[in-house]
Amino acid sequence: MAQLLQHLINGLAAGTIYALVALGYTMVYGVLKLINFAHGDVMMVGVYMGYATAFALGRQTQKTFLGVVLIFLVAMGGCALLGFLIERFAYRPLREKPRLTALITAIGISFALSYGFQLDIGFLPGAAPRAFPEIIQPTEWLVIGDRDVVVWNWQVMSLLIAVGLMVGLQWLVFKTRFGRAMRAVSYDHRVAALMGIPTDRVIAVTFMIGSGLAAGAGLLYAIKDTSVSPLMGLYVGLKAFVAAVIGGIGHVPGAVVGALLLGLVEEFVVGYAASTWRDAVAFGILILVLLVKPGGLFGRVAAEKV
Amino acid sequence: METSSVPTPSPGGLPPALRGILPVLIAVPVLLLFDRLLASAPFATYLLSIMGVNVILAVSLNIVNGMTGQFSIGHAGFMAVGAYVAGVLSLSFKETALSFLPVAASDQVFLVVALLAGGAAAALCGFLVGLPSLRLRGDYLAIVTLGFGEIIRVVVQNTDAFGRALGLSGIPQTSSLAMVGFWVFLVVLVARRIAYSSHGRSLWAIREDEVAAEAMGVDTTGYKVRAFVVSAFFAGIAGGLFAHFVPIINPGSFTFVKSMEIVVMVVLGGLGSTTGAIVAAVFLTLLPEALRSAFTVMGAEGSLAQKVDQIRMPVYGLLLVALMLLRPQGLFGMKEIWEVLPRWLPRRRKGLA
Amino acid sequence: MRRSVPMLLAALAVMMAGCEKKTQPASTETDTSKQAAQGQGGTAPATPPAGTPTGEADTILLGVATSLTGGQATFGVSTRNGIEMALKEANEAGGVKGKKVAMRVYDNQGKPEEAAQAVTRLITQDKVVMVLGDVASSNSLAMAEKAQAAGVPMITPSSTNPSVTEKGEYIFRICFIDPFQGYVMAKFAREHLKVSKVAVLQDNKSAYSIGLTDVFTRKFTEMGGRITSTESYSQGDTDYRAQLTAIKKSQPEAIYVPGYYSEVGVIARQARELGLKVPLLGGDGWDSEKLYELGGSAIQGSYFSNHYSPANPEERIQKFVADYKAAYGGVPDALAALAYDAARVAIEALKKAPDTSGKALRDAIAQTKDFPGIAGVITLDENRNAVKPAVVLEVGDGTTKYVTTVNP
Amino acid sequence: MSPGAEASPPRQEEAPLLQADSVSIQFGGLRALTDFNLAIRKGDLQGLIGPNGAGKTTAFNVLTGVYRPTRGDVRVAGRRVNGWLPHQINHLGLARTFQNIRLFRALTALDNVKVACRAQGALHVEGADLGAKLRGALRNYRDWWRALLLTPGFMAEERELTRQAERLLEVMGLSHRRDEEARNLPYGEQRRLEIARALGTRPRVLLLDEPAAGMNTREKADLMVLIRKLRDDFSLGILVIEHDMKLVMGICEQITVLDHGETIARGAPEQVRSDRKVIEAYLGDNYLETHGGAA
Repeated sequence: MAQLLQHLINGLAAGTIYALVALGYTMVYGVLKLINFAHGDVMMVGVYMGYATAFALGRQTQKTFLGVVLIFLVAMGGCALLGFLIERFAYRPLREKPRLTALITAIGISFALSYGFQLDIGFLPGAAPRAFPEIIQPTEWLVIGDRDVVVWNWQVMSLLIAVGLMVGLQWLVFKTRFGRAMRAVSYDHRVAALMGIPTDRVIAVTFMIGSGLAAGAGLLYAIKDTSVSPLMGLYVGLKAFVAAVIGGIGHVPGAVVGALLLGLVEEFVVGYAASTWRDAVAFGILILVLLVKPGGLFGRVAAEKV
Repeated sequence: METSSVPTPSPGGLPPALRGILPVLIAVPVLLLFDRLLASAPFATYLLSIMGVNVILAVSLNIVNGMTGQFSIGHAGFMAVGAYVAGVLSLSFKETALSFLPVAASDQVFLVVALLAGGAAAALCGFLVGLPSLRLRGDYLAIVTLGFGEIIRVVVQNTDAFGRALGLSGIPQTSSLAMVGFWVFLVVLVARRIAYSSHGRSLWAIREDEVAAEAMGVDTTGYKVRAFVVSAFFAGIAGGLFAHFVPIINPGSFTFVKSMEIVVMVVLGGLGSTTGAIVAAVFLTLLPEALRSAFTVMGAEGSLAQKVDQIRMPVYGLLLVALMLLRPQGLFGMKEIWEVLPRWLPRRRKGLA
Repeated sequence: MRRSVPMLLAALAVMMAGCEKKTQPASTETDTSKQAAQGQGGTAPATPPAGTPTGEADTILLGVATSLTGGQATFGVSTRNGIEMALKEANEAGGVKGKKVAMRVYDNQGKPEEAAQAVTRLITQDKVVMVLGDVASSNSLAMAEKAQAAGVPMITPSSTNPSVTEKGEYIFRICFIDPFQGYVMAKFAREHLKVSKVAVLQDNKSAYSIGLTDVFTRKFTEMGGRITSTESYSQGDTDYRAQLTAIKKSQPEAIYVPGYYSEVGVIARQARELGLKVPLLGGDGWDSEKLYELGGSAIQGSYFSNHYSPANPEERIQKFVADYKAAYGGVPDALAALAYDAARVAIEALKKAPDTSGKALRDAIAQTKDFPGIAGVITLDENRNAVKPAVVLEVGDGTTKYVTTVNP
Repeated sequence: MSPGAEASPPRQEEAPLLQADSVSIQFGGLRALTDFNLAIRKGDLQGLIGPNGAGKTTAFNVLTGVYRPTRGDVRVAGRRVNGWLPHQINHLGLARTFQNIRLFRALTALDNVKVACRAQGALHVEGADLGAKLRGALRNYRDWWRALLLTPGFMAEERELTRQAERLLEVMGLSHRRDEEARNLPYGEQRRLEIARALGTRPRVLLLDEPAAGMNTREKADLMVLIRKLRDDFSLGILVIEHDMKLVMGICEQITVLDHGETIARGAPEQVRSDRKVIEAYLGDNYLETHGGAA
């Protein structure tokens, strides 16, 4: 029983991080109908930014409240900028081209980032994983029995942050002027442009929000698993993408549900079945969901206009 | 590749039954001669073999990604299936030979059988992946093929018969340059003949407009599945060849990164252009080698030459981005080299004048 | 078209008939036919290698192929440094027979096909007389195939999988093998730590880890211990809580984690976080300075088997450690020590051998006996493996403590 | 043709080539088409009109199998084809053009038509019968072998395809564009190429979706003549969606008027023109002004 509870907590903790990354995929897909393969790698860059900031702050300052806020701000801001640059120079010129072109570009950026960061030339960090500093002193938030079940402060914290961000995002999309513009662009960006909506700006801002979210998620991830490596983006990104597709890509609550589902399923497969089959299970679920419900659990397949 | 320039249109005045296989009849002795000439240069042989395998992979992927306009990024998965099936077969028949043939010839027979088995297994996987998932649209298909590649890796890693993480080693090194060349030649021939047949036109039609193709009576799902099967078959063959000259295979050789390398080749060459895929595969295989040699000759021992390997993958990424921005149709677009070159040459001459 | 199907079947039938006929009477000559078969594909070991005559040059070239990029790049870098240091020292001491010894290094990117390509290039293009490498066994296997076929001796400094030297009589190894290392930890756990219940967490992506797990499990059970559970992860993972939670339920007294330092450090942290306080046990894959950074205080008090201890007070070892620190900064890990030893064994063979032909070098290496290496005294047995003791180290605060030596 | 298509007398004459029996389709809550009825026989030339968003193209899509009807049946050549794939329905003899031209843009004009010719000449996988599907698939794989080996039969087939396609280009007056890429053709010629391509599938019923869109008066006049000629030469049944009232009234013998997915009128041109509902729903909507007058 205690074990089950612990698995549940682990799974939720993993799921919330997937969810935050998945939200970025879903948002970008919503406005551009583009699978931003580079999303996970943007996240990785954000984590390295946070890592560098933490170092610059030094051992003492990085643990203060202000220090943590600063680390998050730098990483999220830096990533928003990176997202903006990628959108501006790599995706925008391709907006009217076939969708495949943008997809290939996204894959190219993903490669350039994840492998570029493995170089040890100049400021690039090199391939070896590094320990992420404990910017949040881990303390036990809840202990049941003789440490049978342990819940840590950062687990609660990341859950709260994740939920907060999701609610915020939902509010942004459905209750604000900007959200309305986003939805209009998502529906048909050409028509939206004709209606006087600044399409370029809406898409750019969406990208920036998505990238900033990714950086935040990445930092929570790094705090959780205490290490940073250039390939982390590929792994987490892929899983988050799977989660977004399972939930129905383009659908905000769907992404969250898909991510939590994936986190829990992975946890339980490892905990109770064969841990060696975990990655196969994730993709197996993906394929199954796509076959049964091609639009994902919540998404709808838009009938192609003929 | 040395075989690529053999054009498909066959000369007239031949017995029609012979015409279909004439290029093969010409190619085989040429390849054998080539093989003999390079017998004393193992490195050239190895490099050309790797190049040949890459050409087979690129040309076969081009059938799906280029001609049919689908986007598969799990080609290394099919390659792995072929490599493992052929490898396991060869390992278990290592001690066996055909009584009525000299040993060398019998080895070649076994190699071909193993390759065909690997190809068939890969084709079956292509069918299984293709059948359900081709109903999905482009980007979803991409992710399913990617997932397929990952599942293959997990399966191999958990199967003792496939050597798990260590992989298979001690596979007989029976592959030769002639054998690789022959398959390169075959895949090019098949790709060209498909492209110029009514089947190829149906594939092009699907690439151009799936809805319209369907409305014009093209069984789009069927054609897509068949394109996948043919493509996977040759990827399996490439894997089998790979297994027989490296001659060790392990899951690390067939990752997502390998799939992406093949995609880069196809995109660089031009989606839909067989010769483009060949040129790009040759170029990208030789480029690191050439740079390395250049650095070594220049005396930058070690450091710079190693940087070549380091920066290869990020450069591939940037290359893809730059290509999509500047020349999204790739080197040759949908055209073949002989359709494109004449148009380039006069322009350059004009530019010089 | 329809005609071709029966024809195909007939051809197949003929082939199968031929097959069966051959196997029985041919059983006596399979060996020779196999030999010939391999000779057909590559070059038979009997034929002299292409790169023999390098006499006129005033340097002798050694080939190194190791992984300088990819996940295990640090291992490759250590290997290269160790070899480089040995060559420098040899050249400062006058070289071999008046000639300088140099090396050419290629990166195999951690992939067997690149390793095979690199070694082929070394042998046929650069005409090296001997090949050194690699760390990862699958790469060494690919290299061994090519080196054996070309008749060029190869020494692997640190590939512990037994199958590497089984590739032929030109392939040598100067470290112990996986079965021994697994045995060492099983023995240590039973006799030194006196634990009887151990859980295993293996890296399913690494042949090395799987190999150690198999042997450890067998030996530990033979010695009367019990494996409470076996879980696995994949290299590159960062979240091991699910596995560790499952392990925790089985209440082991120690956890055997025969993986690489890059994952082990994080595993240790998460184990402590979940309230698992038992020591972790591991193998030489742990050996890297990064381990202390990644594991922090969580990894302290854990044990791993290794080839040597940099804390060993013996003078030549301390000199090696000091020299290495001066040249590359940082304490040399076991891979650097082994690479250093391998290069010195190679140089010794070059000195002893009458010429630099593959056969002469092979014979010279095979005679290596009681060679005082940094990582133990090296004597090669008839299977071309070194028979060496292993040390067990305890992880401390940013350093390791020597605990005990286990002899074969 | 005889009016009152819904109550077609049984067995007296052959079944309609294309028939819709109270077909309805719903997207989520939106009823795009309600109780749609239609019957087209050989030699028919019918029109389908209605204001924007009336469901005309939706009707086409249901008939050709792009959408599956929520209720009701579609029959082609007497067979119920609900749930069939578009290419299967096409094989029964139903071909169409598209409102927003959907040519295979990178292929030559000739190849565009050859794709259609070939597909029709290939196989008929009819219905969802598994055995038939397997047989069809096997035959298809054998066809690929023939193409790979360049068998004489295959070569002859290819020549025959080229001949057919060239003839169709000639009929549509496109012979001079034979080797031009479709995307490089002028607009009007692209429209005609689409018709040529549709004819390549050897249809018995042809559905034309706004064939005159974007044409000038003169081209429209030519088109009217051409459509009639096609019907006679190829003995087709034709259904035209058209915005241009003049064109529709000019050539169609029977007209169906849709509004908000419902059939509000049906009959001969004069009948429809004077229908009160039609005028209210359709002609009343500033339509006369914007389109330069119809009647």
